[in-house]
Amino acid sequence: MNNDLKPVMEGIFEAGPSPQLIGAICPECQQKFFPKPMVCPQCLGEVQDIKLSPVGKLYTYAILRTKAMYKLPQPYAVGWVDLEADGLRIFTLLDPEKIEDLDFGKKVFLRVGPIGVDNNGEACLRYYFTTQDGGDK
Amino acid sequence: MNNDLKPVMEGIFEAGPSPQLIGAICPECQQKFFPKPMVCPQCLGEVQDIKLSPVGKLYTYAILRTKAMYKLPQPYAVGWVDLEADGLRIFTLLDPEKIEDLDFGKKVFLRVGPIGVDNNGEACLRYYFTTQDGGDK
Amino acid sequence: MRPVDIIGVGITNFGKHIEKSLVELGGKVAVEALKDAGVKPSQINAGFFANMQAGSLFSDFTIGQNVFYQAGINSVPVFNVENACTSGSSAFNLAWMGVASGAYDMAMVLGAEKLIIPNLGLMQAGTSELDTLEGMVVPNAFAMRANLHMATYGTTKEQLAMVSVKNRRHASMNPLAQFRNPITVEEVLNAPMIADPLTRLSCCPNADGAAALVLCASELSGRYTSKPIRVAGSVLVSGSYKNPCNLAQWEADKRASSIAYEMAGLGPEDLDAVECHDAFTISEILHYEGLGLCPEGEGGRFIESGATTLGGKIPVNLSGGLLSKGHPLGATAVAQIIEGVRQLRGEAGSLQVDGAKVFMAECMGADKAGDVKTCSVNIITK
Amino acid sequence: MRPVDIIGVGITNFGKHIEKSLVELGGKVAVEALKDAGVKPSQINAGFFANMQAGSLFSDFTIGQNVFYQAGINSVPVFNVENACTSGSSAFNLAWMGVASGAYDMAMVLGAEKLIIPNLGLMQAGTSELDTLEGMVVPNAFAMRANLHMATYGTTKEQLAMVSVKNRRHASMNPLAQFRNPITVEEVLNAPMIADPLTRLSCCPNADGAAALVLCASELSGRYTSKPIRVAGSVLVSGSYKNPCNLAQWEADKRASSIAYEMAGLGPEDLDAVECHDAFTISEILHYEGLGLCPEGEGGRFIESGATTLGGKIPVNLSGGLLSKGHPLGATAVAQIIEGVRQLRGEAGSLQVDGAKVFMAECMGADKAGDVKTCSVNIITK
Ligand SMILES: [Zn+2]
Ligand SMILES: [Zn+2]
Repeated sequence: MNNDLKPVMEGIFEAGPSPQLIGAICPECQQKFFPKPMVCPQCLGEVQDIKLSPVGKLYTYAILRTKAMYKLPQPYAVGWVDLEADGLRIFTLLDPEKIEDLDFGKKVFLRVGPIGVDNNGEACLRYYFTTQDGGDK
Repeated sequence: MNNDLKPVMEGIFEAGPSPQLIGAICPECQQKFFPKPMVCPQCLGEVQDIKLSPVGKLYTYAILRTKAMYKLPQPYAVGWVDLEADGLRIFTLLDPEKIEDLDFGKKVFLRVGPIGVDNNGEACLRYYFTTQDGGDK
Repeated sequence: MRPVDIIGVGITNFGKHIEKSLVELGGKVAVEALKDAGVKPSQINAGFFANMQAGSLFSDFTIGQNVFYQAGINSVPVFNVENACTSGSSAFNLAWMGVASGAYDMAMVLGAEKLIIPNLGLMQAGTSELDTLEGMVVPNAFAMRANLHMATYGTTKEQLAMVSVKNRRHASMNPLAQFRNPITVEEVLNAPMIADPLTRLSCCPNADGAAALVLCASELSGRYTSKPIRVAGSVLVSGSYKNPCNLAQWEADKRASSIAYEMAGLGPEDLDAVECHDAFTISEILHYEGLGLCPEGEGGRFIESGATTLGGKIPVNLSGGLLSKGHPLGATAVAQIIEGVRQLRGEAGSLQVDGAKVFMAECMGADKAGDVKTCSVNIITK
Repeated sequence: MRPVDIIGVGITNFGKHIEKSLVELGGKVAVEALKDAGVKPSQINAGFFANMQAGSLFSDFTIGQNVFYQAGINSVPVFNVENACTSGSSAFNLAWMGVASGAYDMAMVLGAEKLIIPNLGLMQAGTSELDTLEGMVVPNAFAMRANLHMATYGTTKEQLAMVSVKNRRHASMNPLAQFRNPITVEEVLNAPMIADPLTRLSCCPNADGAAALVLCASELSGRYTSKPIRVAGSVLVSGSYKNPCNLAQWEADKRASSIAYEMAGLGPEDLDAVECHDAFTISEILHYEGLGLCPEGEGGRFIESGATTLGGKIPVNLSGGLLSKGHPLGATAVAQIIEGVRQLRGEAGSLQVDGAKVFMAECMGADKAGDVKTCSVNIITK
């Protein structure tokens, strides 16, 4: 893990051997969110940081074949993943090494790693989900 | 006169020793315009090119002291000039060499010369009015 | 709210207008719409200008005033409206509200865009959005929908390709469309892949273009035209952004169209022709279902049945759609409505639907949270 | 058209908000306005978002949806409106029309802008305009007016400087203003020259900021507030672009304010406080005359008389004006109206005008053909 690299956006995930996405929960209505909203869009009250489940199920995906922004690999894949433990469907980059393994409903696992560059053109960490269990866990 | 330079905008003036601005007249309502409009804004009909009077009277002016766009001189002056023969008040760059001579109602004369650059950063011809009669006439 | 009619239209071809500025393109259709309506510039009480990209591409602003100025329209309120692909229909909705409310008797709606620019790049939702940073660009947003629709309902990539083929066939009869040569399913499938299953021929091309129309209180429109076209329903909504999102169905389409049907007192079975936002082949399939033209999940089989082609049960995108015309964002949704005006006036030439009386224009723009930021439905009638 | 009230407001300080994005700034005031109005996000039937420069500075678009999303406002129509410095008042005028027409019961108007950017440069009318190519930038457009006003009416540069001095004095009592230290006429005159007679202290600085308000049909507003503020007149006009232009008087101000006075059934003598578009010192002088606060040509002597200072006959720019607050374009005209709401609610603290009942906000934007492209006047009453 390149610990000197910045995340693609601050406050979105914790890197390290067991990465986790940082979402939020509204203490009032118990709704969870990712990314963390400014306030709860129902109650307009403060929300609290929570760690989200690092395991999900692939809802849908796509593979972009053309030249990519942010020096992402060509091709690369993205998808929506259901974090069933949290009741959230979230958008994510998918493991560029595992594009051929993608399938609807497949179990996927959170990773954080150095992929592409940020808005300043600097190499950065991105979260992504992979079909491969284990890894650096 | 640098004949190899392009005008700051096409179709606005004729350069040469006795430069003239190219305006337009509506054959229907006899209204004159500068610059040439797409159609007469009253009649919506075609307008015809005309040459405008190269002599005017200074209505008002200002001198910009800060760093200028288009590599215009610092300071430079601009103003509105009444072309009394045409019944038109037009906006124009003023002779950067004659800034100290500017005054309300003063008689001014059209020139075309190499001043500053165009939107592509290339040196170009601009029209301007000067307080000095004669010149290259 | 009083009834409102469309009494005049003006439009450029969609395609390359390298030699003309945005303001010139706009001025041209403004004059054309005034002449078509038979009104003077001074009779227009308000102007609504739609454009999306001139700020970022040309650092331009308050462009509407410059455009209307060219056509002699001055002094009156002028608004510059942006709403992604629905910029034009958002301007239309505001102008309709202005005339319907009695604030204005006559208003012009004008959309214009210049997109034939070197190195334009793929569209995305803004570089401050997390989704964009994680790789969301417009083509894969739609590819994810296409993949899911195929997996869920058995839609085939051949059926998706048929949308491009049908729209090109229509475009071959529309002299204002950018691409007019017929294409085959094989050509669509074998074109360079953008995001599986969407090839280059499954994605709408860029274009320059402009379109304008004149709205008039119905109580006055008889003075100007014998063929006024009534605005029977005008709706704009934004996404509900529910989580979990449903990427196989467009809730915004359903919601907007059901409001529009109710305003018009009509239903999908009453429509004689539809223009919808076919930015990608899958979009048109989803719109069939969202607008109630066919049941949920049946979009693929619906295009295959021929229902949406000229002569079919409910022809969709007779203009050739964005897939053939290109997508000059600010002009797009105004042009869609103008297609309807031509159909209802009986001026659509070889694309005419016999006895067309009811027309719908649908548009949609900008992805957010697995939903759309804006969706418009307008129904016009004879 | 039915009566419309303002029932809630939210506003940031104007100045540097480097750490916050445009969407965050906007979201913050949206939530604040909802809470101030005591309404839920789902009660808002439409959102009108005003911004001018985010397209050219950040390549951003359909920002309003992102902003309103943060405050839980979704599904409803959202419009993104640009009209130079009057972007905020244009959005306000449309929202007012929407509620007045009965299309919406409640609407939010929100303006936001981020301008604290390195190397922003002088504003100009667009690089495709001949005037810009011939050297027109905003400061010399106003310097030409100042020089002409001095030559025509005997206005002095000291009188011009008094506008900055007065507005700074007001700003010293406004914790939301960017520059709050008092300044003298000498300091204004001796500041670095931009375009004679306008020095750096005669020109409004840039700022980041956001402002929001909630409009509600008057028949419903009593449910939410005991202090509804009535929109008595709302007007937007564009320039008449007459040639020859008159640069010593603002015809658009006269035209817009006379319509607004007529809508409100009021005159200049009824006003208790005014916010106007003091982008430059000369602007405020010209607005005095254009709005009928003093006779034509008397603006210079009017400021010198003290009439427009706190405690004077008709206080102008009690907030400190753009000269002290800065000018976050999209937010500016919304913030002006909020200043009035505070005055009419009696919440203006040490800037309070005793018994204020009638307030006017004037704004103006973008030069064209020696005229302005857009001018707004709103009158609100208690
Ligand atoms: Zn909550
Ligand atoms: Zn004429």
